[in-house]
Amino acid sequence: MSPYDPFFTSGPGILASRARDGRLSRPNAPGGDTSSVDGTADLPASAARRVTALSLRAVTRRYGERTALAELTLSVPAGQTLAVLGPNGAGKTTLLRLLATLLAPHGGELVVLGHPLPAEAWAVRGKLGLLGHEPMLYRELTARENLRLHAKLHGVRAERIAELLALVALERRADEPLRTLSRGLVQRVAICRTLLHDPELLLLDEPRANLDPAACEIVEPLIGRASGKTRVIVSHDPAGALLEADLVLGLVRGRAKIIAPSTGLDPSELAELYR
Amino acid sequence: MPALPLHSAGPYVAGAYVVFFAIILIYVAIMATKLVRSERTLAELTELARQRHASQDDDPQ
Amino acid sequence: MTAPRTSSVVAALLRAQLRLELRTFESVPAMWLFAVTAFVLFHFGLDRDQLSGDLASGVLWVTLLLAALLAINRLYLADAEQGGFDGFLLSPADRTALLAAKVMTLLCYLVAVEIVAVPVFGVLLLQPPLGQALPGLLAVLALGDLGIAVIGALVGALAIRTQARDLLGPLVSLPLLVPVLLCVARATAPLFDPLHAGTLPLRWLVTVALYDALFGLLAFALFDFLLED
Amino acid sequence: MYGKGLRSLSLITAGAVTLTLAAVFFWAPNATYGFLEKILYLHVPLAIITLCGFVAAGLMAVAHLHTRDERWDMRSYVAIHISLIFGIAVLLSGSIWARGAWGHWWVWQEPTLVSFLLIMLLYATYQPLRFAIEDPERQARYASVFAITAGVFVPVCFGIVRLSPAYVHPRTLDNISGNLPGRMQVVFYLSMVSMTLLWVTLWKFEMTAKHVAAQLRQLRRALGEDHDDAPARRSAAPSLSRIASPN
Repeated sequence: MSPYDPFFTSGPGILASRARDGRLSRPNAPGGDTSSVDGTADLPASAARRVTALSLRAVTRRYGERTALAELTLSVPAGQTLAVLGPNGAGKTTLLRLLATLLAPHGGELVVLGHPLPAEAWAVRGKLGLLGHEPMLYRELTARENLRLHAKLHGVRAERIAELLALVALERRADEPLRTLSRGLVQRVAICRTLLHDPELLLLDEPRANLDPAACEIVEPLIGRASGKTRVIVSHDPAGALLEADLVLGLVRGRAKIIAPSTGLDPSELAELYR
Repeated sequence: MPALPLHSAGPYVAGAYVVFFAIILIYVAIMATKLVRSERTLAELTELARQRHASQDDDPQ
Repeated sequence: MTAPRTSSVVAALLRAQLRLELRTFESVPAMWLFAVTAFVLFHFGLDRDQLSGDLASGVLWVTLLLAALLAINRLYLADAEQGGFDGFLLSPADRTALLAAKVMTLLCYLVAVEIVAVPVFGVLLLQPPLGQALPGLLAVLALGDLGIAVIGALVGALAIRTQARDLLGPLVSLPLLVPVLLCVARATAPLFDPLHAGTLPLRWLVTVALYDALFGLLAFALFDFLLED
Repeated sequence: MYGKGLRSLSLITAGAVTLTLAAVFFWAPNATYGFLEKILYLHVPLAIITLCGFVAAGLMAVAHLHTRDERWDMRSYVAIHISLIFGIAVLLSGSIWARGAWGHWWVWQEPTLVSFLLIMLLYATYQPLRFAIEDPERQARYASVFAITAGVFVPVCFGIVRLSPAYVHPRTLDNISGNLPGRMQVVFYLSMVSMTLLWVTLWKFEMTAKHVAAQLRQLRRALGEDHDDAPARRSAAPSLSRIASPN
């Protein structure tokens, strides 16, 4: 059933229920889960419950008559890293957007951080960070202004912005419009945006693209294995992916060709995907 | 002269009804072309199915 | 993770939108120039030096409506092209906060335009002195702008992620705005009466207020479906 | 299947329409406008049915957004498509009526004509809107949002346009359909019934045609004729990609 059931219980219900309370009255309004957002440790209760961070069962997503992602079954324990490989148009970005609650699955069950999607999508959104090809930042605004907007969207206190800008060594250029910064610097600001609300799950779409080696050094502790967060990395370099990932998913035309721990795999098998 | 004893306003009334039925008939004509296209696709597919069936009869695995 | 309060989200979005506009100046100046040019066009088109009564209110409101279309077309442009939608959808904030922010942004644009356009109209084309009509005019302007802003924000969101966005925006919003135009034009006509400042016809004000409220509720109910995929 | 009751429905409709024509031309007396009134028996019921069609399409769109079942989107699309065609007939017959009754092809004082033109202008953007969106699922959702907004707009627009005072003939069409002497009232309702039947028949007819086309497409794919990601031909019409069990 659609996630917006409460609005459609009765015809006039649509308008009445929206008008009554300004904030979206979801069936299970937030408040149950009280893990704080300011980077302090998660409450033990909710963390223990979420041993497996991601669990997908026969998740399907269609684009009209074409299937973008077909019957994907997979589960990633918390703290581990999943590498997603495959040719262009294989459904990698679709998978990432599904996990990021930007797309609703057309079939199968998708549970992210213990919350079934799309029913409890609002609960997950505060706990995941997506770093896509698009920086998702306004080019005309400065880094600080963009991050202040995203801080307000996530209900995060402002001091966190300065903290993160320091971590990615961008304090000096934080007050210039993004359009004057190079792609690499914008990518660093995007990384700050992704980590602003200290997400438990990182969804990274070729994170090291446009980053020079020095920048890679700087961001490694933030989005690398050292960060200790559950990560899903989409990348095109099989060798690099093997080093970083615990689990590898090979996608071809929306179907999972390879699902295996990274230890038993060698790059030649992965190269097979791109044939 | 017109067959029916139409009044002075006759042409307008006739015009209105003619326009109405013309539109309905144009609609039916468009649907007819769609029907022909469907029929052609169906013929194509039955032909394809028959070939598929025929090829299976020749070399049943 | 408690979702942030909607009011602070709306305020943040509005501040970002207005800062974007102040930094790029892409909508409001264009609307100023368009409004003044339109008055000149009407002067040559109607070949009249002075306008009054319902002709004057018609010219004013048609100009404001068409100027608003410029803003409606550009309202979601930055979000669509620079991934603003995804950035917003990733946050647990309430979806309709974006609609509320966009409605207020459009209202700010319209007020900014009217601050310039109405006096210029008074000087260029309006025969009766503007001063006498001003108090009533402000009320009608407020209600008219609200209608334009609500429908503009909803239709803008509908049109922005389509191939023919610059065409669909105006094509869909204009018929929806005709009742607003009808009400505000009829309400403003007596204000511009050359002989004596007519009283404000409350019937039209109430109608446009109800129209705004109805489509406001509808926009809030439907907006979610335009964003989620 | 959609085509189940189609044959009997068409027969009933044909009967009703011929009965109405006979009644209009041979049984109904002439009131204030004389013979010209015969147009009203066509124009006014058609207008009312078209508006009901648009509102019905809006309700179907609500059902589509609620159940996420694309068949509702198909029904809403076909309902708007049929109502648009009827709408064109209403506008033409309305302007012919204006020409006969008041001497010129378009009369701005007649609120029903004016608001009808406005509604048709709005719904004319429905097809371009659908065609401008490529992803079928989003196309269906955006079309439903449009259909609901426009569905609410129809009665509201009628109400507001009627508020502005009509000078030439204050709401002729209204009192024609309102308080008619006996026999004219009967013929009027007969015409209403036959127009409704015609609308439903054409709606069912087009639903069947679209359903058949969708099944053919699915059959073609089942036979592996075109591989999975053949670029689907872009069209405004919804394509039932997943044919569920017949309703």
